[in-house]
Amino acid sequence: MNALPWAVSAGLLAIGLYGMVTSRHFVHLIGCLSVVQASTYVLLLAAGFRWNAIAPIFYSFAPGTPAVDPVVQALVLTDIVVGATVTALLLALVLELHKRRGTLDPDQLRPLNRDRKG
Amino acid sequence: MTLLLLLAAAGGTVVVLTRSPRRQVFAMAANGLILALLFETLQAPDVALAEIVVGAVALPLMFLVILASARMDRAPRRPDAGR
Amino acid sequence: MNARARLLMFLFAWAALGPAVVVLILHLPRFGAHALPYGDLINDSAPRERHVTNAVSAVNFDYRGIDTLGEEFMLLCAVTGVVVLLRSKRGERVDAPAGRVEARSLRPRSDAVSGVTRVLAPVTALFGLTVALHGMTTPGGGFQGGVIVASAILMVFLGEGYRSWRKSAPSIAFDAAEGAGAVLYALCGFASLLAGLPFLTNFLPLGTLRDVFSGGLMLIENAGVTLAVAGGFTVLFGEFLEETRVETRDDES
Amino acid sequence: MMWLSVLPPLTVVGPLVIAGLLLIASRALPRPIPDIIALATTALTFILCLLLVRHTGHQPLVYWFGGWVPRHGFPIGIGFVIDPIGALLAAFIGVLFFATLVFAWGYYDEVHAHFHVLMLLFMSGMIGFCFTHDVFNMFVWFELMSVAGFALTGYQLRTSALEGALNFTVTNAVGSYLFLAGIALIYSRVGALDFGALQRGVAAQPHDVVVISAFVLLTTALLIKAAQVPFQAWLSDAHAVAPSPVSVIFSGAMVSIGIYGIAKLAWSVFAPSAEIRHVIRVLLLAMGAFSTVIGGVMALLQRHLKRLLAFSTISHVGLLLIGVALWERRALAGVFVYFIGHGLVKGALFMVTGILLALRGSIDEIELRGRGRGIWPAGVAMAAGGLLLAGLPVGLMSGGSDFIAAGANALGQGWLLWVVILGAGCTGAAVLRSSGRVFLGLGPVAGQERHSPTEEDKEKADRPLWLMLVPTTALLVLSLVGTRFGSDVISRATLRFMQPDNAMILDGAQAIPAPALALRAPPTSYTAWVSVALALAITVFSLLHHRLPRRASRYLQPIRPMLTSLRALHSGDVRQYVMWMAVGLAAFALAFAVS
Repeated sequence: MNALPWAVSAGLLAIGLYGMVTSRHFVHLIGCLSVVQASTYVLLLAAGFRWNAIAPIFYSFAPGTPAVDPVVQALVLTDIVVGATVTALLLALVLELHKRRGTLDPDQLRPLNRDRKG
Repeated sequence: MTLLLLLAAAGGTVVVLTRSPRRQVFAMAANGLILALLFETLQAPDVALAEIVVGAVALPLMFLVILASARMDRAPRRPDAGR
Repeated sequence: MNARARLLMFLFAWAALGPAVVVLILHLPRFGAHALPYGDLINDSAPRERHVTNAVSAVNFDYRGIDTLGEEFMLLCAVTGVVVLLRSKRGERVDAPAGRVEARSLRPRSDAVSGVTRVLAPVTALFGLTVALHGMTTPGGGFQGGVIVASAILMVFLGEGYRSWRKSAPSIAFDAAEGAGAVLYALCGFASLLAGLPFLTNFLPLGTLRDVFSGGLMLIENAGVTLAVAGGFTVLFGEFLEETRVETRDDES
Repeated sequence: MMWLSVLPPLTVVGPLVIAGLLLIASRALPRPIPDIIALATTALTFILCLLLVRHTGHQPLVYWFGGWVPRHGFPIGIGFVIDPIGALLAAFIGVLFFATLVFAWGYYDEVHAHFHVLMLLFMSGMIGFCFTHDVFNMFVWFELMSVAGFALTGYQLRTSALEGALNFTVTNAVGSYLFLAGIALIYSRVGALDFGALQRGVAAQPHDVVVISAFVLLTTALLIKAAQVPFQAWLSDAHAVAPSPVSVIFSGAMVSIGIYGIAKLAWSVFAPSAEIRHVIRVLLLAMGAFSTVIGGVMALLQRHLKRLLAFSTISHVGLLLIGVALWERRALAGVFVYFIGHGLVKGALFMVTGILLALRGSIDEIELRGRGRGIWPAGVAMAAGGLLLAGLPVGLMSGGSDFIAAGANALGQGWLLWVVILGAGCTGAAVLRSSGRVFLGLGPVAGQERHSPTEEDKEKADRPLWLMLVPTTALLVLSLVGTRFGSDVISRATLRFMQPDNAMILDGAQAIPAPALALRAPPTSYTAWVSVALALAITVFSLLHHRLPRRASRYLQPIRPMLTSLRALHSGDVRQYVMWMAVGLAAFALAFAVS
């Protein structure tokens, strides 16, 4: 348990990157990107966690009660916004790409980029 | 919490290994819910709420709309065919 | 480089990274048992000096308010980007939808669907506003509330159909709401400057602890974020949904 | 000085507000007004940044947002710490955006002011990045800059532009998540986000694995942005397809700002760790050297002019990385001088390609052969730019590279000079060859260069030539005359950059007085002439080799396979780029394991 959150975060990063490397569909690739991002959520929140502490909201508990770190939570909130914006942009790009090329398989898209003589 | 952490790892793996984009969306939504629960137990209710509204609802919805609009989850057309 | 070579190379890299990650994990502090000087400082200071009970909101809007400012404009940037990518190419003036698109949406919705959404949408919107409003005291805030409000607007779309949605909610209004929210946030900062204080200094009366209207300037910033996020996500949803219409039309013709 | 303290928020948030207002009013404003507003904003930003340069020479300007002054030396809010180097780079960014907006006048009239909104947001992100003193705030500006870049790349909606933008977005998004992971790691160890507090934390445990891993992740993210080997491949895809005015910003400032970020983090945060200093000196140096050479060679192989320039950017930014990695004062001063010089020259060159696109409707060197004769001033600009890239010993670029070379020599790393010569020679030759072919009609009809543009690369045509030539020329002239001012300010401020005055920033102590002496400019070394000669030789060879006996080109046969595999690295397949990121991370892991 002492190291499990760190391991989970590293595992999510690895599996997300693995998915991106082997992806055969751009929408799937964006999904894998969100897994990579989830690893940063877990890592950040784990870095601010503390056993036997309350959430950093002193509504029903008096101020001064031991609480977990509010800073990392604020950072994760920002992170979520960043992820949402980037994902939205990527989806828009992918949508347009699909309209033009009729496919989202990276292997079928590549011929355009291949060398052309002449 | 241990259980949720392991579930989160499994959820991420399922998202990656679900190769069909449409099914992956549902995996993503489920994963978003797991993550939200995990954040709640990590004493981060603010983040959990944000993860529910974004990770489990808004983003999967966008994915679905995209997939529906372009019908890109069907068999891909050959790039040269038909145009 | 084919798929197999790529995968092999990737696994090779992780063969080197794996031990490094293990070493790192062994050296990381014990989970949940290390010092958090910054967080403790904020947890101590937020209720005392800012009279808010939600320390996360205090960090977002006050201690590290400039981060959230940047984040709002990032959202604005992404939404503008999506609009450029999707809207400009459609070529039409968005507030005057093209005939065929309209024709498609003339198909009446079933009464049950629109009835349900008519009840659900206002409830959801209200819920979103509540979440946003209570951001200083309990979990929630402008961002979460804004997204919920945006999904309420989306429900109106689903229930009422394209045409009435467009009529009641022209996209230009959401663009403007988005921009206005972000600008409102930034203007809070300039208001502090005008008061002769550093940017984003909380100079308004702070209210009492546990009161909904505590937090002074943070309340206005929170309102700005709500507006920006609700507008921004509505534009995003709207632009993507617009795509489904154009495409179905193509397929039918 | 009351008014001075208004400047830090004003320079960063001011353009943001203008952008927001422009978006709100975009439909109401008739066409030239967004142009004028955006131009005025960038000009004003430039002036404000120059004021900051002037008034931070004595001591850095420290600004705590929200009035959250550190308590007992522990920062509680976010600070901007503006030193002359950050301010000068910000001023340079202002100039570059101003010139670009002049160049792009009337470029986009169909979409309501969205271009200007995005450009202003882009600029704010960069300037915030230069000023900030907080690692998460740095991430926010970094991300604002990235998102604006993503959106601008796909702006024209051509298929290749979409693919380029997709590759750019995916790679850089992974980069930003790595950055965040780095932040999380160092936070878990030190429990702070401010550079000063972090440096104290690092100094307390300089050998800690967590600190080192945080450094690796943060640096990798910035290396991805800076497009250094092996993270470089997205750059040529994105820069080649972005609209020309956007490419000006990308190559001129956005990529090199990643190097600035590395330097900032290295000296402000990680300097106390001996292991990290060692790996910077070895691994980053090697990456920089590889980038310099590979970028140069790849540039020679292109016939798509923008792609050619994109590769040359990789090469020159590689030199910047070398300068940082040498970990030496003169080299670092050279980095900042070269940063500005390169940005100005490369910006001008991308403008020339924009002129070709607008007036000749093509970006293909072969197709354009001889068609540039009618617009010879653009050709002169291009040739001048090529010579400057090759290291012609005038102006900021060569001034910077002289400093870097002097640093390398002082450390006994003389071999680096040959790397510099090779990189500068190849990129200069590539540009000179293209200008010879396009504007003079020299050379064989078809070269060995591939990657021809495949589709309607055309940009809005009805802009007058002079409108586009004025900013081009202005940038080139600035890069020639800026030497005195630039290197004087920079060489004095570099010492301060290397030794951030944390006692003043965090504890409010008396500032350490600024060093009085500027670094003496090193004498121009022979290398400048060698690289110019090399560039000319390659140019002549590639333009005339069809007239040489066949034997001459047979000597080149053995390197063909190498070139082919080099090309394969830039396949346009984003999955491969992600794979190389893992390899790059592994390289860091191995480097630390060995040391």
